[in-house]
Amino acid sequence: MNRSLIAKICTIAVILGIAACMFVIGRGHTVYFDAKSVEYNGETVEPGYRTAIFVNDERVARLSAGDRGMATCIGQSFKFRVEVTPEKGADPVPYEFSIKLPYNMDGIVLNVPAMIAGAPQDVYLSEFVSMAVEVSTDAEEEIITDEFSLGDI
Amino acid sequence: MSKDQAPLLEMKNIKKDFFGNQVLMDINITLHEGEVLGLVGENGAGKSTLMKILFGMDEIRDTGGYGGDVLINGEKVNFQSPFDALAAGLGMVHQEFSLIPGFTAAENILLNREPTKKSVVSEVFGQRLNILDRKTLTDEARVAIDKMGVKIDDQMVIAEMPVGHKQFTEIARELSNDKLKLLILDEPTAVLTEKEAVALLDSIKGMASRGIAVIFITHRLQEIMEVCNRIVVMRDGHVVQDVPSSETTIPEVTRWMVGRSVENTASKDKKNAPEKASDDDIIMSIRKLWVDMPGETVRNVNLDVRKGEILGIGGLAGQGKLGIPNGVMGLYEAGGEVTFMGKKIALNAPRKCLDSKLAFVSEDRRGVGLLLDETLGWNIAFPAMQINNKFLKKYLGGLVTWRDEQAIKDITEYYIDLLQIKCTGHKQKARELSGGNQQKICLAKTFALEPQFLFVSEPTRGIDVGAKALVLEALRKFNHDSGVTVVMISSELEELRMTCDRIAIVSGGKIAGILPASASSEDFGALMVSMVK
Amino acid sequence: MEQTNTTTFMDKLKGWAHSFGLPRLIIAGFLLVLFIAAPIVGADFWMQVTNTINRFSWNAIMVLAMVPMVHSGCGLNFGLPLGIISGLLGATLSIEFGFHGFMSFVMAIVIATPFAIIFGWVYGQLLNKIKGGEMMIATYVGFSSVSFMCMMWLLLPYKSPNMVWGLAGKGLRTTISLEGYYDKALANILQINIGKLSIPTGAILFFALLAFLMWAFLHTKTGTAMTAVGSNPTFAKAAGIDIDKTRTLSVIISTWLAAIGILVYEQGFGFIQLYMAPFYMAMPAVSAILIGGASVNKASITNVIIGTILFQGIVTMTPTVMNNMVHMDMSEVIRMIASNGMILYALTRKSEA
Amino acid sequence: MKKSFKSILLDNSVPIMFIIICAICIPLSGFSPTYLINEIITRLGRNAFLILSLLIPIMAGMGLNFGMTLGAMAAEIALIFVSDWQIWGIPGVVLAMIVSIPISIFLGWMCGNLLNMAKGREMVTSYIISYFLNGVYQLVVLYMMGPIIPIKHSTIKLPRGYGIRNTVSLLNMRQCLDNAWAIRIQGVKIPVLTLCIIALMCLIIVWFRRTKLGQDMRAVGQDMEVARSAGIAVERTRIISIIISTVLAGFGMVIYLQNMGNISTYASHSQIGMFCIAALLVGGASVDKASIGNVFLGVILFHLMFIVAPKAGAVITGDSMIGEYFRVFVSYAVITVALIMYETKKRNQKSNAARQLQLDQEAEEA
Repeated sequence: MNRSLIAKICTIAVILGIAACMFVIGRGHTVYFDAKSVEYNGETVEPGYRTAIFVNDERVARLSAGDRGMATCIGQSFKFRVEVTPEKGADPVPYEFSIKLPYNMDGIVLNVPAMIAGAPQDVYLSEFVSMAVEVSTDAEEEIITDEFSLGDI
Repeated sequence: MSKDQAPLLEMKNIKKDFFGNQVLMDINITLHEGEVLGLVGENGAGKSTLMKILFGMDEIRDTGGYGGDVLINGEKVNFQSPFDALAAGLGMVHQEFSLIPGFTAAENILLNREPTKKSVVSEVFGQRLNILDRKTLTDEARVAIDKMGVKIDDQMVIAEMPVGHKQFTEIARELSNDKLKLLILDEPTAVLTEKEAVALLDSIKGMASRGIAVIFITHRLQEIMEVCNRIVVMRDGHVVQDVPSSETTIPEVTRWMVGRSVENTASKDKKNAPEKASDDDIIMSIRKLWVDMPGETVRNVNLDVRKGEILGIGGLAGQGKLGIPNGVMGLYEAGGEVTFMGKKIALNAPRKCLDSKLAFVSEDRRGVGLLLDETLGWNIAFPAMQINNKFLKKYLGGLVTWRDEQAIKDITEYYIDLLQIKCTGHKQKARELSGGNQQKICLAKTFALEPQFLFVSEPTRGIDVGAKALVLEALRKFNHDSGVTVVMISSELEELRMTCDRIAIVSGGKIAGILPASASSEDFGALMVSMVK
Repeated sequence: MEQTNTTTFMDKLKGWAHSFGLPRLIIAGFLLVLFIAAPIVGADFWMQVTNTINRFSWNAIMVLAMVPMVHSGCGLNFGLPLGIISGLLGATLSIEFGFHGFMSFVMAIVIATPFAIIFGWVYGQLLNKIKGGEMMIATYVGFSSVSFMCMMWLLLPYKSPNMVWGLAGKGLRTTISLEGYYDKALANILQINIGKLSIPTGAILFFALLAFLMWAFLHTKTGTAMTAVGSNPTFAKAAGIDIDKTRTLSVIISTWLAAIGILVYEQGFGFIQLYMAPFYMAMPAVSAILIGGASVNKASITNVIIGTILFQGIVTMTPTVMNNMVHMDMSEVIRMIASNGMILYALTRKSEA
Repeated sequence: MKKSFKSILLDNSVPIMFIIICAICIPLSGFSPTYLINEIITRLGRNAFLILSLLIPIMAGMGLNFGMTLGAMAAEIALIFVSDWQIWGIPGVVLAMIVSIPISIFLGWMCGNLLNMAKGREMVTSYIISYFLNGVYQLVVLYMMGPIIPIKHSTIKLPRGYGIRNTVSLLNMRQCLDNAWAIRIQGVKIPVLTLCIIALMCLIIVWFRRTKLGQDMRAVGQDMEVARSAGIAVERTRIISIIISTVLAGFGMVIYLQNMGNISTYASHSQIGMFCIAALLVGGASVDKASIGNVFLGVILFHLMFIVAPKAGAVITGDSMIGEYFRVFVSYAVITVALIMYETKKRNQKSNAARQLQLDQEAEEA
């Protein structure tokens, strides 16, 4: 085997390696936060009066009880901070979470009260199933193969 | 140069035929290191075929290879491509430049042999992604230029160079090959000014003194005499002479070049015949004609053609004999004055010439002479239809002019019979005919025009012997029976001497002289090389 | 014995296929399959035939417009939109001047003619300056002129309420209905109806007339010269033909035919389409003539007729047959691949370099 | 040799014309300088890479590569996959580029082979190839994606179950390159990373010109026969140049689409070749000569015209469509003019030889 062939194989391997790496670190997830009551260990865990979710120090959702918020995450390790205001006017209580998201789920629902209560993953995490799949009611889309579009470039 | 070791190049009993047409026979040439060999001969003598054999050109192999042996340093070689020859230390400078116009001299000298530096990327994607080492490139080019001994600017772009420098760049390219042992120069001085030519000759001497053998092909015998150790004269595929240059003279070489045993057959009947015409009856006079025909440039030609004669125009290839008819007939850009039967003929306007009853059979049969994809009928009738309104039917009081297929068929069949054209009928496509028959179609086409004056350019080029005689006979007959003045241009002197009354020789784009057909070969030969440019 | 027979037959078939060209064979075969498949999958066969004939009558003249320029060696006229614009000017001006019915069609032709001659002449002069690069530049001349006219349709002071935007009161609409003008002006002449089959005799006769005139022209002295120019320009020059003039003439004829072609198309279609509509009209015409057996430098009336029938046959048949068969309308894609593939095939054939 | 003022003017007539058009239109349009600069920089980041992909075939003498559309198609297919795989952000962009490489190489190889069969009319052939492959692309994307090529997400699939929707959203990688390291100077957003990638590409092109392959390409571009006789593999070199161009066009298209934030599945690529070529020509390039400078000047002038023309047209004529049509017209007209100038230049060079001969003879007589 000559050098150049080895070099070529190495290059292709490196590129494939990068691609594989991208698959892992670039996998996007949509994370939904539920501030809903949940049954855990026979008890009902109630959400606080108001739950604020922070990802990268940016508030992505401010949820009243029963609300659902949303954030996106690239990669599988997801860190976020929750500030729960138990009663109206009370001081918020901060919690930090760092979880591993399952790779094959596009949409993930996290139940915040359950997480705060320290429930295991199968309790607080569930897959989000898009309703659009079943309700594909939108009319047959017309395919525009317009060849002289004046669109923006 | 010690003679006891094997000679650098030895060609033994080289034979070559193109489809049964023997072009080289028993060629034996030896060449030693540092020797300069002058190779002379008329066009078609076989010089270039010989060189092609030496270089292993595809053309030779595609046409059935060659006979005999080529030995280099005593070892038999058979190059599969010019690159093999190059690797073995052979170099050749062709007549046509093979240079990239937008590159500098240095870049051209080392074209595709550029020194490069390795890089990481080239490990992966191959050698071609090596970076050019411009400094080494320039240095190596300079070395090659120095070897040549002629000063040219290595950083100058080819497109901006005078032609002479382009030629030197070509030579330097061959010299940059370190293994170079044998350099072949094909008419290198053709494009050089006098001063440059002298410089080149000096450089050849310099190369020889460094042990490089040179084969020098040229029509300028003076130069041959000056630099060559030996002279090889070729004629009709044979080596007729191989002598040291010190033992011969220019007139002798000229005689060897053109001299043929056919001296007596030449215009047997013409010798006794009285001159058909005299200078009192000039049908066409050409003054100060220049023609920009690539490779056949005409410069300042003055020529008078007598009424009713057959005038031959001869000369070596590339000297401009073909430019004269092409210029007069408006196919290439021309300037000057042409008077025909007392009237001036507009140049660069083919229609005007044809309307004045001039006609032209082009040397470029396939390119200019024929509609290859049309029928023979079309080919023969077309010019006459367009110029003389023949083969047309008129309808609606002349408003509609309709092609008369019947008349076209008749005329075509008439000429097929007359010129014994071998074909399947008047509907055959011109492309399908053989060269000789195509040539006859070209003649028929012009005959149908009923001209008073006919230019015929290279009428026998590339056709077999039988057809040759027929074509020449047809021309003579046409001249004799219809009283048409014919100017025939040909590279084959013998053919001119057999057919023509007078022969003008073109050299260096100019008329070098006009001789009767009965003049001796040496006289013609001397004229041919007199002003070679 | 039988063996030899079959081989010779096969050889013959091969030779014939070779001269006919493989892509052409595929397209013809495809159309044949469509025709056979049509009744099987439940498409109305005579309806399909009627459609094909109709579309033939709309498009044939634009395909015919390719012939003169191919003959004079200018290559395929990708600049067809220029002629179409002359036709559109004729059409809109005829309506603007208040002509109705069949008269509006005649006047459209009359008005379009001077435009076609002027545009064709200018275009011809341009093509003479750029011999060798005709096709690419023709394409872009077509595009530029169409986009230029887009501005003009908005700016020119057209007034006819049938043509301008209702609200603004100026600027031409993108589609103008020809009802009351020359809708089916030719098609209705001598129309034959046999059951479901209907033949627009008038339009076909009109094409036949133009095709005959074209055929006749190619048999005249000038027409012969044009063919010679295309076949070997140097030969023609040596025979005293003014090449530039001949080429210009061919361009003018081609442009004029394109103008007439679009008018005939409109009378069949029933609408005038403005703005970007002429943009890609050259492509179908170019590929139609190539499918018919023409090459970059050879074309005949037969090529036009065969090509238009094959091309339009495919365009009309594929959607219905495909839809009935697999419930998938792939016609647009097939048309695109077939027509552009045909042009590509013609461009890359070595013999035509 | 010093060029006369007139010849400089003539050589640069297209950029000068555009400067004049822009100079007239900018005040009429009434856009603020900040807005214009912002737009120009956005478009520079968006388009420059695509236009750079045109340079190499020009170097190899194959003219304007209308076949760059093939690269754009490859990129779109790659992006459709990546968005179906839900790979977001910069990793998505990188992955899309990697996925586009094999598709681009295959298409480029095919295109190069076809162009070798049509020497002397590369441009019109590459132009038709782009149409032909647009048909094939639609066949693949409209009919084969879904049943044959697995596409999971219904958000990009047509409701009928096969084929891709008209628009594929790239919301999750929208401007991810542009926003990384982006800085704002007085309200002007500068997409530093994108510009760095473009600068890197320019360096690579400069480097490439200095390689043996680059030198070979220039040689092939100027005289195929000479190059062949010197032992350069002409056909192979030409194919390589088209492959490189296609791959680069694919990368460029990924950059372009991440900035746009969505793919118009059936329209994005169709006009991209034309606009890129027009921009390059506006920058003063010609069919046989183009530099990196031409690319940047071209992007700036062409897009400046593109931004201001509709508004200016509306101000002049009172109809906003006029400006829209005007800019389309100008794009086509620029290409037309450039092609005409190229062809006439070729012919002029031939007739100059005759002039010289006449002068020589006159000189000789004098």
